[in-house]
Amino acid sequence: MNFDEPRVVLLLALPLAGFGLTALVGRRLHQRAWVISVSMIVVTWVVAMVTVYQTLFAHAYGDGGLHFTLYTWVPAGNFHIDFNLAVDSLTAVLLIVVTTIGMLVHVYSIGYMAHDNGRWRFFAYLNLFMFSMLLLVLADNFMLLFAAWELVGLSSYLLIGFWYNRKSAALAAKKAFIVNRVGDFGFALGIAAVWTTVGTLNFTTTDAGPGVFQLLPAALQSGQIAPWMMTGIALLLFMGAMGKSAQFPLHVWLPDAMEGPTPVSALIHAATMVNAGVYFVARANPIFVQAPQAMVFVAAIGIFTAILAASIAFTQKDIKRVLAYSTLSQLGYMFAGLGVGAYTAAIFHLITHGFFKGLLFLGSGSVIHAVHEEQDMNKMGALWRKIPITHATMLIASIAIAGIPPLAGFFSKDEILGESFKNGFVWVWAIGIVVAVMTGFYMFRLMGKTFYGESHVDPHVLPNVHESPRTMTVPLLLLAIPTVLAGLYLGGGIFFGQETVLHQWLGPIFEHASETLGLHDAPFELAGIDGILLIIGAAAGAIGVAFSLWLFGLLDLGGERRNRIEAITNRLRPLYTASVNKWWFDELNDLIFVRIGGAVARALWWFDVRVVDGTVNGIAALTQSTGRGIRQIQTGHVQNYALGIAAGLLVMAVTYVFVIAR
Amino acid sequence: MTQLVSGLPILTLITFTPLVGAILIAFLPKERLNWIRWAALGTALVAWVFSLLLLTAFDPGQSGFQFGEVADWVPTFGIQYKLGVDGISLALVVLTTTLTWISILASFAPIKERVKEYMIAFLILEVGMTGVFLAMDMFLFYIFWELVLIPMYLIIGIWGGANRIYATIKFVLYTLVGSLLMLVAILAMAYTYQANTGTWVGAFDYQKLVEFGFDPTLQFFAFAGFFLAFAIKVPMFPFHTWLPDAHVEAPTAGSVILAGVLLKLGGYGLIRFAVPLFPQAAHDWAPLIIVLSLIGIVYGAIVALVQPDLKKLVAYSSVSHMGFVTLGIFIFTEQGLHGALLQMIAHGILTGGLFLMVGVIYERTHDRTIAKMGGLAGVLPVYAAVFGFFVLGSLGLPGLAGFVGEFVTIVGAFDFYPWVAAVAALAMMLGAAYLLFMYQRVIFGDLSDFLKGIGHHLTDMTRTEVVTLAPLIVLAIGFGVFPGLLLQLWQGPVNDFLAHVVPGALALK
Amino acid sequence: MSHSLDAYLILSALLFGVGTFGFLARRNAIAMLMSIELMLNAVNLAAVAFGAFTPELQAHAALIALLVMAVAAAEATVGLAIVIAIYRNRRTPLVDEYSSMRE
Amino acid sequence: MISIDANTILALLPPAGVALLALLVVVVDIAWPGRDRLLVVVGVGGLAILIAVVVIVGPLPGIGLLAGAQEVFGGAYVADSLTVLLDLTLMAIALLTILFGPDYLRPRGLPTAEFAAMLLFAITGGMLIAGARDLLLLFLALELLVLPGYLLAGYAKRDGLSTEGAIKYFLLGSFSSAIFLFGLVLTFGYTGTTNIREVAASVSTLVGTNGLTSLPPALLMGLALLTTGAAFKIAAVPFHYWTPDAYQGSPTPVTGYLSVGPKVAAFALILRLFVDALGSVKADWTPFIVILAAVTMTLGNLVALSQDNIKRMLAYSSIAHTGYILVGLAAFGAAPVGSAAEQNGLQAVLFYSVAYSFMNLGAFAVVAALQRRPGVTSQIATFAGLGRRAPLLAALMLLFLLSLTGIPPLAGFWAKWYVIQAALQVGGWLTLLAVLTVLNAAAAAFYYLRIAVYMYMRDPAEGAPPVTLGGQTRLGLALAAIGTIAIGLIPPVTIAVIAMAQSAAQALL
Amino acid sequence: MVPAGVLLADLGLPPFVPFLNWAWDDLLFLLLAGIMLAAAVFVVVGRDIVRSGVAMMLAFAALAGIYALAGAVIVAAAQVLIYIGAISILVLFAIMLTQSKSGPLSLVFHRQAWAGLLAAIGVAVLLIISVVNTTWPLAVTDRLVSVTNEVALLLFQDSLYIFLLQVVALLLTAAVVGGVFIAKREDSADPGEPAPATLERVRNPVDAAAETPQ
Repeated sequence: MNFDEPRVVLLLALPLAGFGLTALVGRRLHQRAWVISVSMIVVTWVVAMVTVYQTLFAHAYGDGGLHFTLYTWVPAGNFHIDFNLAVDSLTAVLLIVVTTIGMLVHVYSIGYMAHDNGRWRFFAYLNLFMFSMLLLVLADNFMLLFAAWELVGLSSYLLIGFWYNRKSAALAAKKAFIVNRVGDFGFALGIAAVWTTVGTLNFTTTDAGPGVFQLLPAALQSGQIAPWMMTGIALLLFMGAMGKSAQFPLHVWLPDAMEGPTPVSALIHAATMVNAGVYFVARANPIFVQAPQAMVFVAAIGIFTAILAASIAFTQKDIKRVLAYSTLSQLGYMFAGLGVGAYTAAIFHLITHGFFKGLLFLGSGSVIHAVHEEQDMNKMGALWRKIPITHATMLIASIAIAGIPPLAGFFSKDEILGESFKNGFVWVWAIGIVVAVMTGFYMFRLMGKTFYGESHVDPHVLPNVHESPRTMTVPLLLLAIPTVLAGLYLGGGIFFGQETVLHQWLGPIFEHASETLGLHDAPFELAGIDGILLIIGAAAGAIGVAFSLWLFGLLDLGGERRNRIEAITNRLRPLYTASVNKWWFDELNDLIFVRIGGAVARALWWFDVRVVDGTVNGIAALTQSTGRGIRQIQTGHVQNYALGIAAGLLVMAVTYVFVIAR
Repeated sequence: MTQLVSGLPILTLITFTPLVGAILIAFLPKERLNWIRWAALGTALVAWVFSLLLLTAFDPGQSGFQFGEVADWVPTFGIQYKLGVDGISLALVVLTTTLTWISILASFAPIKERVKEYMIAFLILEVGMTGVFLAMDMFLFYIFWELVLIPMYLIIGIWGGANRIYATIKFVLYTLVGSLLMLVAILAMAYTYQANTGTWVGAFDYQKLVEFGFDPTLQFFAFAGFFLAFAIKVPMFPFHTWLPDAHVEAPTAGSVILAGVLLKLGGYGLIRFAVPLFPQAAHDWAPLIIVLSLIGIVYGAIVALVQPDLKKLVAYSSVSHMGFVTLGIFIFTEQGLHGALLQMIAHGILTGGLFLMVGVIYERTHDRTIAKMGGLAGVLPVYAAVFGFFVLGSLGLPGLAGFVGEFVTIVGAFDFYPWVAAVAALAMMLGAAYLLFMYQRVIFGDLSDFLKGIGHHLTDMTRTEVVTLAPLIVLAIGFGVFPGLLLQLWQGPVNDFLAHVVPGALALK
Repeated sequence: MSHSLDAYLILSALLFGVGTFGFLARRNAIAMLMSIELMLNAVNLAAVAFGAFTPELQAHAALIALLVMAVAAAEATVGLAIVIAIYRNRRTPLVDEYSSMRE
Repeated sequence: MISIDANTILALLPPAGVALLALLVVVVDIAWPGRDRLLVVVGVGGLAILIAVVVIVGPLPGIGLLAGAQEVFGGAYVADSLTVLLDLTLMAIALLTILFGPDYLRPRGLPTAEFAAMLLFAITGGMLIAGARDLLLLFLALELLVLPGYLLAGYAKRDGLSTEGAIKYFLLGSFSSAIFLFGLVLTFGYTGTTNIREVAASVSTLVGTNGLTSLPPALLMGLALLTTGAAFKIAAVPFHYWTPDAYQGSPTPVTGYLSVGPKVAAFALILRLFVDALGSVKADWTPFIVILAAVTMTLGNLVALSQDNIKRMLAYSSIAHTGYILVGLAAFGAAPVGSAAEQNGLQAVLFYSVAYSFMNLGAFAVVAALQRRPGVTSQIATFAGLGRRAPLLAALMLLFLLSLTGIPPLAGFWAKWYVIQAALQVGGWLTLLAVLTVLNAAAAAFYYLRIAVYMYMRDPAEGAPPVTLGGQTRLGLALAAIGTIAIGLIPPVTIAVIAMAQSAAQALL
Repeated sequence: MVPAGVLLADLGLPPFVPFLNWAWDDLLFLLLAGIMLAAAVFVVVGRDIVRSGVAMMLAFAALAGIYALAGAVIVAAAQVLIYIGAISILVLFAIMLTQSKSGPLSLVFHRQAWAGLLAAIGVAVLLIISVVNTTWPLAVTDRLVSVTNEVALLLFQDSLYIFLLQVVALLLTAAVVGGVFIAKREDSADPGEPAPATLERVRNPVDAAAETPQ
């Protein structure tokens, strides 16, 4: 008996069941509201790992992967959309990230949410998210992916607004959803364009029928569609990715999304959901490679977001916001990678970033927990002794993100930068290096302000600061493992002159793209150009870290540190102001959408009431007043009436005698 | 089952069961409120069961009409009592019978005055609505069409809010203007038929008229008459202004039926009558209608953004949503029509649900001002969840009914002309904006002072309220996950429709 | 002149005009009633005139005139009864003061 | 010598019967003074018997004893199917009025005897008009119709308004009679006959193919004078001035009668005059009828919108209905000679008259019933809360109002349907007239529904007394309601009325 | 019967009026027409309504003369009997009963009298134009002699006129029955709407609620 398909379905069914059950009975479980949900996810993880094994290691489904259809979802005549799922190596890689971090976050949440009365809701939402996210990576057609895309948006909305009585949370949730919808606007149109062009939305050609990834390039080749159309489709689709992955200018929702509980930030807004855009662009690589301008655009947006977000991360005082901007920046890297054709590298960074950023967020949650829900880094400091496990794991993650070898970030980031350089995108590489410096700087600014230097913790709170419970620290520790090792395992092959593990896995997926782009698969030259680039990259990170440590360093320097910071701040005042104000994007949005948009809406309402409805009522009023006017002729005087009759007679008689008869 | 049903005049049974119930209720003593209520609910349930029987016996996906019933009425003019059902009307009939019993159930608590008259009006309303969907004779159709008007007039006017009289008169007059012009068109059509064939036989018979093929001039004006009637009912911009007033003043159940079924009458009319009868004129008028639909979609959504009143907001959202219906119809693509139909059903379910939700809170606070609300999630968790469900459904969340209709329409529109799809898709953003804006202000945040003042009356949803909403939730999910249930039902009629139009004849690409 | 049909008809038209003027101009109900009588007489005159100049119509015309007189008598009866009744209410015969109902 | 055969008796039976009934009422009152109920029994019973006799004897297609049209007195009077239809209508009007009148009169100390006698005399006049094919008879019958009408208008002789209405009605009526008479004499002088068929023959030989152009000025002047006189009787604008005042002032049952009886009879006159006598020059009078129709319905409706007195409002409404009926006549006029449309226009006039009689009389019966208690004014405000105070009465009023509005499937709808289709069948300008008709109908809905608003949507005045209905009134209301519903909804009745209208129209052509 | 012209001739008068070259009957016609029109004008413009009534009788009398001149002797007789003998008397009684007196012009004429004059002139002129411009096909050039017995025969032998006579009888019956009722004074207090109250109500419509008897 073949368990492959049921197993995949189980991946969806378990979290969905967890959601349903928790939503229905979770409230009655009180403290143990997590039981169903966490156990479901643990089982899901196991199932996922089996699937991953089958796919990546046992190679059970071949290069094409496993494709199957559950039922016909939308049989609207020609618009025939199946509910079909697929597992290939790209999916499997994502499964690892999603289920592993998902499971750890679930476990972590047991402790983190222990004192919140809404925890049943929280776990229900988390399971809903897991379902949606898994559907997203398993979906085998555009529309189903779009559905999952929206559903993860929903979970995100629900979880950001989890503490609904906080106005800021509610607003942030709304903002996240609406900004995502802006991206989805383009995404939906892109999908519509795809269907209009090729008449199907299935990703690849399978036994069930042809797929977009084969048909669309063929259409271009045969001249059925013009190149600009291909670019248009790619850009529309990319718009969705921009929204979901918070790329400039749709990045504004992600920092606000930190209003959600920290595990949510870790899972959704760092490790998984925000990567959906990256995943999608990678998945749709056959479309993008046919649209070179779109590729450049993707790279430009990515790298610009990277530097923009990094610049803002410099000055944020909220620990989670720093991480959020960092996430933006890292996502920018990934898109830069996708744009330059370094698909594997981008996915590599997705994986490593998922682990270390998840770890950072969970760690920050632990910190926040320790200092009694304080998120302002100016009210922290010198905590490393008080919460050692948290500190240790976060330090590892910070080193990783800074790109210091041999931790995970180093491999993935440098692969992106190296590929950019080698594929001819030197400007991407140059900016990337600058961002690498900045990354090192702001990450260690965070570490410094939080764990080192002088303590600014509220004196009342200080005595009670303690390490988090084991449900929280264990996930931290578990996440630290891949943070250290994933890079080596997946990308360490470069040191041995071999094809890396990840390249082996994803090769079949991106092979065709590389060929189309004309990228020769040159062997890695540790002693040549690659090595130089590697060193530059690592050095950039190290410079940033060093400078940061000098400013926010390990030692207690008292006033001296403040002087250093102020000196630099003053010298860079305009940049500093811009950074603190996040380049005024919120203000700009407020102006455009709240003020101008509101004014337009109110004007239209006025138009509706006064002009449209006014016309309707005006006609009625005119009728009425005409009637009132006419009734005046009924004077009550018989003589007047008779005169009226006589006049009528005269008109008629004159007409008959003089007009008609003549 | 099919055997059982085919022996019965099932369509007549569905249509006139409520009338029988109404007559029975007329003989109940008016003090016996519960007898009256249960009798009304029972009647509506019987009609519902009949409609479900029909559903089971129906052969889906077929072209043409099934279960036809025909009898001469006024042979002098070829007027017949002729009923028939196809996939489109079947779906709408079931929607009608479902929403009717839900509405009646939802009226148990709020309607305390003149219950007898209310229930009678409601059941007669159901007769009219069902009849419109089943009538196969233009004359009969018109009669049912107008029959809908009066009960609704009374329901808004008697059991409505403070400004109910203004609203109800506006509703009736506005609708009447349109429908009377449609009457002129119907008669002109019948005459042309009679003049050309020399016989009155079939002059009002829908099927014969469809095959007849009218000359372009008549088509042009007759279409205008039909279109105006339907556009007002849908309602399309700029004929929509009666809707916010009517919704705001109508009692909850009235709003549910208004949004859930009455607006569908317009869409149904366009699909069933306006286009197949006058295909040439439909093509001539289509560009204008498409533009108006697009304006309606965007305009309704933008105006909804700044509405202070919950019902008004939902009303304007209806203008936006129904814009998809008219858009979907007049782009003359298969996807467009599928989407329009699906959107009609989905809008009926979801907006009906939204109005019920507004009704629930109105029942407790006697207010609907968004600014006075806030923080309901804390005190009414079930309410918040169910409300959230309908809000999400309404903004087109995948997995719920609203999504597929909207999406398929956009795909169809893109096939027709990409910019049209782009404008229509703006509603995805705007819809999310106004609905979530409203949801955030009503449900999230701290409990508002106004609501604190309500005190212990602010209770969570009662069992009855949950029961009324549960079917809608089930349907919303059901049609979201398995839209094929509906799409396959009306594939045949959709093909028939497309046979009348020239797909792509309008395409400007 | 008295042998010309037109003369009679013109006389009839003039009488009709006088009656019309009286009806349109007078305020007193009875004066208006009298004006109507003048108009009816004008009709009779026209009828008689036609009779006088058309052999086949002579007897018919006379009968028309007689019947019109009877009608006039009936009208006068009814009219005066109504005048008396309203006079009892209003204490005035001026018709334009009966304008409680207007517009 | 005079020879009276059975057919003459049969032909004259209906008007003679009613005249005898009138005399009988006078005699009975003299013999047994003050026996109101007996008078009603005599009047109603007699009318019922006569109606039955007419139905059996009349030249109804299929069931009549008389074969075809029966001419008597050298063609001065004809008993054809038009006569029968109008006789039946007029007798029904009389019957209903006698049923609901006394309940109103009795509390005001007004005798039933004179009321019934006057009514029957007037109806006799109307019935004679219906069969008159002689101008002289037409005039005398007309006087017999209106003279009792003046007296009835002033029936509440101690009421200043009643006498005021009566004198206005009388003065203007006499004025118009004189005008009419002059026209009659001019026609007589020119054609040398008063027989309508002979006049028609004379006119048609004169006109040849040139229409009115070839008519001598005297005949044209006569036509203008006749038209004025006739237009006055049907209360067409601008000859309508008497209507509001006379209707408002008259005792309510009289108003009810005035709004239908003289109108139906005057339309009979118009049919006899314009169709029978002047049919050959219809091309020339049609433009006037078109303009009269348009102006009449529009003015009637517009002014009715702002009336606060129910009787006055219904007066203006009756003016508007005159306009609608004239549309049928206009359709006859504008249709090509000998076409089906021509006949259809006449059918529309007749059908409308019949339907209108029932519904308008019904509405007045409700008003009269409401005003049974002296002191209840005619202000619309007296209807406030009638839906609660007297649900049945309110429901009936709603029924009549809806029928007047033209809501299907009531009689009034069919009536409007008929005139609109007649106009549409002709096409051209008449199409615009049809559109104007429906727009007017929509505007009229406003003031009809305003009554419904008062009845159902406003609370009754503090301490408003209960409404009690007399037994006779109940019967009258029931009959009017049955008529209104049956003509619209019961197919055999609808078909029968259509068939009667058809055969009556054929008799005219 | 003999024509009026012949009668005049028997008086031994010259065939034409001296100096004017008019036939005597023409003179008579003109005289009678002049008297009638003058009297009629006085009826409508006279300030004293009683005198108007008397003038009306004069006009009727002159008209009777014209009828006789036109050979309609029986109509002339009926004119004297019915109009002068019955209707005029009725009118005069009504004048007495309503105590109408003479008064200033403003009491006599309505404000719109000038417009009425224009309309009346218009009607008269139109009538004159139309009759003058018409060639009456049946008319002979000279007037005929009287035919009283033909009238009688027609009236009592032609079934149509018998029928019309019945209708007139009905008409008069109805007028009398109703007229008597309306004109009859009733002393008993009216339990219904008292007239003044009605008028008040119409002039100052107030909320009916306040009025509805409790």
